[in-house]
Amino acid sequence: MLTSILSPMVLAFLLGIIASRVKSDLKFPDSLYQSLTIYLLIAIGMKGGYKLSLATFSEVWQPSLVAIGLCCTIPLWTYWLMRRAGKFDVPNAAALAAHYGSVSAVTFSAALAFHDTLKIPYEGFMPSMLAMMEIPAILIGILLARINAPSPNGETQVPLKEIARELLAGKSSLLLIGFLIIGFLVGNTGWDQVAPLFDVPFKGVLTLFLLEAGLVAGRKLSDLRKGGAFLIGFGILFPILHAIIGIYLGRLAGLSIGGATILGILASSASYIAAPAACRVALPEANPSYYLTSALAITFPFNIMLGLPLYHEIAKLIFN
Amino acid sequence: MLTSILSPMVLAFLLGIIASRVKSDLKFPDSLYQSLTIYLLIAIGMKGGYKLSLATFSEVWQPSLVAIGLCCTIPLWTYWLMRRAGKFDVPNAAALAAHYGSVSAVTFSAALAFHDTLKIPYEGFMPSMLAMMEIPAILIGILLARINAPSPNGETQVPLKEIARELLAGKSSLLLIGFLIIGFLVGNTGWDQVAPLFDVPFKGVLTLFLLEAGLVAGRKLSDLRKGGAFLIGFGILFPILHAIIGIYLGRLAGLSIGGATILGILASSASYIAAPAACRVALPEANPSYYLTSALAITFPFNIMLGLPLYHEIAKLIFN
Amino acid sequence: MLTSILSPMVLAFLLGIIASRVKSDLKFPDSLYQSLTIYLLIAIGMKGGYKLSLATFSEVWQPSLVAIGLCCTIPLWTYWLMRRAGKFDVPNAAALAAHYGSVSAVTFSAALAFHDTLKIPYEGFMPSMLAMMEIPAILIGILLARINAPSPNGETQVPLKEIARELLAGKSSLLLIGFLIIGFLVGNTGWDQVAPLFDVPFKGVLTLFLLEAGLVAGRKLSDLRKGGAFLIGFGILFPILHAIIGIYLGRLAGLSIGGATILGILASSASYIAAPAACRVALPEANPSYYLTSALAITFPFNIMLGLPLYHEIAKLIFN
Amino acid sequence: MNNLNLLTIIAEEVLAASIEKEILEMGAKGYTSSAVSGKGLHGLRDNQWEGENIKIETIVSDDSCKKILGHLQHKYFDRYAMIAFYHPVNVVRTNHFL
Amino acid sequence: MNNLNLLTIIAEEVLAASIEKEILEMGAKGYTSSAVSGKGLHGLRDNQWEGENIKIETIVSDDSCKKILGHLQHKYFDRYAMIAFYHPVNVVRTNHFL
Amino acid sequence: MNNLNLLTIIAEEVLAASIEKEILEMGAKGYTSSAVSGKGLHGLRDNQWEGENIKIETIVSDDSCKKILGHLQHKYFDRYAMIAFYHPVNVVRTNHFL
Ligand SMILES: Nc1ncnc2c1ncn2[C@@H]1O[C@H](COP(=O)(O)O)[C@@H](O)[C@H]1O
Ligand SMILES: Nc1ncnc2c1ncn2[C@@H]1O[C@H](COP(=O)(O)O)[C@@H](O)[C@H]1O
Ligand SMILES: Nc1ncnc2c1ncn2[C@@H]1O[C@H](COP(=O)(O)O)[C@@H](O)[C@H]1O
Ligand code: NA
Ligand code: NA
Ligand code: NA
Repeated sequence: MLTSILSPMVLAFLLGIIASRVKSDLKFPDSLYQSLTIYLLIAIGMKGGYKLSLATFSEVWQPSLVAIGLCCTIPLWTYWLMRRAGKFDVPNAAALAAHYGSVSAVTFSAALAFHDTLKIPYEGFMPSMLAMMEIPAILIGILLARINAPSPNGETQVPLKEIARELLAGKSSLLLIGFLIIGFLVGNTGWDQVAPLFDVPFKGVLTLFLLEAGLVAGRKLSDLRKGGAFLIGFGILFPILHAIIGIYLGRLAGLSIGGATILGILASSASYIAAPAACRVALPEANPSYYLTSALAITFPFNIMLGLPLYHEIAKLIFN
Repeated sequence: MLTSILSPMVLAFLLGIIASRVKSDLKFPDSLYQSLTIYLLIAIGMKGGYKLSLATFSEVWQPSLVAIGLCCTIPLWTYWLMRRAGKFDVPNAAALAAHYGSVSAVTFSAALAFHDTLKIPYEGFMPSMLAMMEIPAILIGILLARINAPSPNGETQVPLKEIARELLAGKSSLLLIGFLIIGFLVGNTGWDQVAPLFDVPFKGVLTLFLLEAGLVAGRKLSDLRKGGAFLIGFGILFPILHAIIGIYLGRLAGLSIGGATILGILASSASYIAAPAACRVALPEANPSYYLTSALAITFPFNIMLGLPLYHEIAKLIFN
Repeated sequence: MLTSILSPMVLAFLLGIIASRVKSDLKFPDSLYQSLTIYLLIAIGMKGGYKLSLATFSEVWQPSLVAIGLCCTIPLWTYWLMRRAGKFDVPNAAALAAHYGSVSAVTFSAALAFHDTLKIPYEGFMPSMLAMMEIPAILIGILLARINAPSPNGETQVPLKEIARELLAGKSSLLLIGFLIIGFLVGNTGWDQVAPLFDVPFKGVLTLFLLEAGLVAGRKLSDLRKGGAFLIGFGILFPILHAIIGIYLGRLAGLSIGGATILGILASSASYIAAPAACRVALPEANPSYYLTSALAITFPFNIMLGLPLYHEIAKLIFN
Repeated sequence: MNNLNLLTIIAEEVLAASIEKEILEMGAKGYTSSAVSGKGLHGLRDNQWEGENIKIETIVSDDSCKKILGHLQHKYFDRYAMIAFYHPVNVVRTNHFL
Repeated sequence: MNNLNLLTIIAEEVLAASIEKEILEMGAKGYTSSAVSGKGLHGLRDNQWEGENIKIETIVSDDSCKKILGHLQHKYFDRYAMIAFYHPVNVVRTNHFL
Repeated sequence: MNNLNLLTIIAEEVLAASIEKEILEMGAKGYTSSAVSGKGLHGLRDNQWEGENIKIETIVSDDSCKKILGHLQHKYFDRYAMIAFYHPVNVVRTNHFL
């Protein structure tokens, strides 16, 4: 267990947080951040597609249904709770619903690394779940806002179809889905050609990325006030709840304990690449400091540092 | 054969084209593109130099002569054809001559990957051919323009010697030639030190680069109109012609079927790093949308996707 | 011996110098330089920390004392000499003291590569010496300036404690020390996860970095005039002196011949990441063209190309 | 004499594509863009996670300038981190911009 | 009518953080920064080893402008590579900047 | 009083080195450069394959300004993607620029 908390990734994330608290001048150039993002999305997709090509349809279809089901329902109750308990206005509740219904590729990667470290096997096709779960929730979130509130100053809105197109063409889903397909098609020969770049050094790159993630999360910690106690509680308890549901349904869908835990982590993670960009355009009235703070400064750190081992323990209970 | 078309590189290139057609927001940061270019040039040069150090002069001199011969004559008939058949004015004909006489390092790399995939051996010193063939054609193209047309508004031109210096000192030839020499000098010990960065992940980096290449090629597809039917025909038929000549002469020069095919690909490829920059400065009257469109949006995609397998088949015929 | 001079790193550095002398347009994007710096600091720290975790305290404490001793005393006599012999004013003498008392991570890396090439073993925990030696000398240099000269126009100065904080939080020491600790904590499992990125390709990345270093050093060669004969002599003789002292004390501290040579190289190297930034802020009256020219254009190239083999020979004498 | 203004728009980078499209539709003959970071009423915008800014500069006639500013104010100003300002400039080849 | 100036400061990048802090203290409501390279009395500044420049632009009232310029001149001008210049600009939402 | 202009040149990046050299020869005491992308009569210039733009800003006297503009017009304007514009600015330490 300790090896999982003392992993280079978690420690690098901590170092990033510390660095930003001590006002270090350490800063990743923008283009390094963008390059690392591109790398991670390609690497995840490629490997997932390759593994998917080794799987049988019968293994995949049930987990897929569960994944879709999760990312379509999570936004609904999230929205409802935000409106009722959180007293958030329509756009902010909808934006939070979109973020928590969608998924985080980096949290996902950390989960894979976590399981590798503990030598716990999991279904290789899990990245396809990641790809499936990214967009639907964002669309549902935006839809919720449109149903529940007319456009602010009676203005022409971006049509939902256009938003869907932009999301699908958006770099994160385009790279994930695109390289899922590529990985699926290239077979062993192709995989062996790119594995030295996209597989072998993956955990090292993830360490680098989490250092950068820590730098930003650390800075946003100061914004927690803005979020308030409710958001903090929500940002921790909801992911746990979603993880439990995800693990449980994952088991029903026939996933191994590893795969189910990873599905749970997908459910519990919040998006911070696709969702923020989409919400900024489609829900400009939503205040980023709510959804960014809870996704980046609360849920993400919690999942990376405490969530993973916790969900693993929960999975053990559920599987026995 | 299929494995060569379903290679990660080709598919990544296709994905790039698709991404730009669906107006994806995927964009490589400029500095990533520049870094990948630097990496590819160093990696190609270094490995080529190392392999060259293992070759004997007698193996190398004949192919070298052929390479030089090719890149000095191709511009001549290209220019002639462009003026006559293409009805292009002097600067544009000269610019196209420069581009098609010179070579593309990425097409070359894709050709190596193609042969590795099919486990077809080739002479390891081929990168030195690439290095030799880059600059002469560009100088000849510029020279053709100067001979056939006086400077536009009787203006002082950049002296040809200065252009030659700039080309040799230009990043692409400086890195290629410089690391050819370095690779030649360092021997096994040195090669083993850098191979983990410059050899092992090479195909993965190439995949990344071709994704970016696809993004740009895809956008330029819309410019095909500007080029017109003639340019499209030229951009496909001429490379095939050059490939055939290259393969045939390669065989005469004693190259293996793999080496000869690669020499053919060098002949058929068009430059888009050294040549455009040089032409912009030395032939400002030439319209980039002609030479960039044909080199980037026609010849390059054709060679990567269909040219490689085609030339391989042609080589089989020529060698039997 | 030749293999050490004909190493890819040294030759890449030479190529960089040549490139800048022939006015090549080769330029590394800023963010590539920054990314390479981040990589090198993490890689050095991580590996050093991991090796440190395998070492016993009894091996480490004596070399550590010597390292601290060196970086605290070198600035003193450097300052004294600069004032007396060099006729430099207080701020410039102090800045030079800070630079030569501190250390260069890249020279250090080149030294490790040098020993690896010659298969000479050295203590794996040497990077912790690098980390210890970076900051004290800079503080002492600044302190010397404050003691010996009142603030220019009776202005409020940045308090020394603030400067110390900024240095510790500065990216170079934060990454070095931070990843020393991380490497120390993660153990084998963790190290194996990141070694494919931070260890295996290290020498290749170093080659890339030295190419860039050569580009800059080459340009600054033209500034040598400004420095004058004294600075050139100082920039070569002083490092040799410091290397001899370092090697000798290293032997007394029980280091192997490899470790002692590396300690000597640390003593002889001059900082050009932490020190210049700190001096610019704390000693604005000091003229960068003095300390940058001597550190970048004299000492650094000398150490990389001639210093390493020379110090190795000296070490052989001292150890017999 | 020529009456051209340099209109500068600094806005959240997510808006870059649409603003660039719209200013061309409103009479601008071109624009120049660059990535910038900054601070304002909407707080610090200096990293890719929270989003940075785009600086769009366009040389336009008085009319187009007014038109564009009106449009920006109506469509973006009260919902996005954004400022815009302009001042007269002298150009060579006025027709290039009209 | 509004009396706002666009004040542009180009200085060694090491000074970015302190200058940005100080101009806000002296009345600026925001700023926009970008990395630039350049040449001047202190020579060529175009690489990370020797340091490049930061360009800080801020829209400020006449008073703040004078105040900031005075401060920069006193604290930095004779010791760092640095220039500063300003000119009046027209803005929308003047209050945004006051 | 001082008569200084901020002259801004936006041109294909391949021209950066020569333009920077030439404006210094024509009396400019310095310049500031940054990479930009943009769109104009020569189409979209926003990627490294087709080339992007360089933005060169220089503070110069009226005379130098005219001289530089004349030179640019003669040597580059009708053959390259390029624009140039200027406007008066107030500086501290006028002598720095003359
Ligand atoms: N007073 C100002 N001067 C210069 N730039 C500003 C100013 N105020 C805001 N900005 C820029 O405009 C962006 C959005 O401004 P705001 O909507 O006030 O957050 C900021 O991130 C800055 O880049
Ligand atoms: N005349 C000028 N025009 C535009 N920018 C300048 C000028 N002089 C100096 N600069 C910029 O200001 C920085 C510092 O100037 P200096 O203190 O003269 O070295 C330079 O690196 C340039 O970026
Ligand atoms: N009206 C304009 N406003 C601002 N920048 C422009 C304008 N027109 C052109 N530019 C810039 O100048 C470059 C060259 O212009 P052009 O020669 O018209 O293609 C473009 O790529 C833009 O960056
Ligand atoms: Na989720
Ligand atoms: Na060719
Ligand atoms: Na030292």
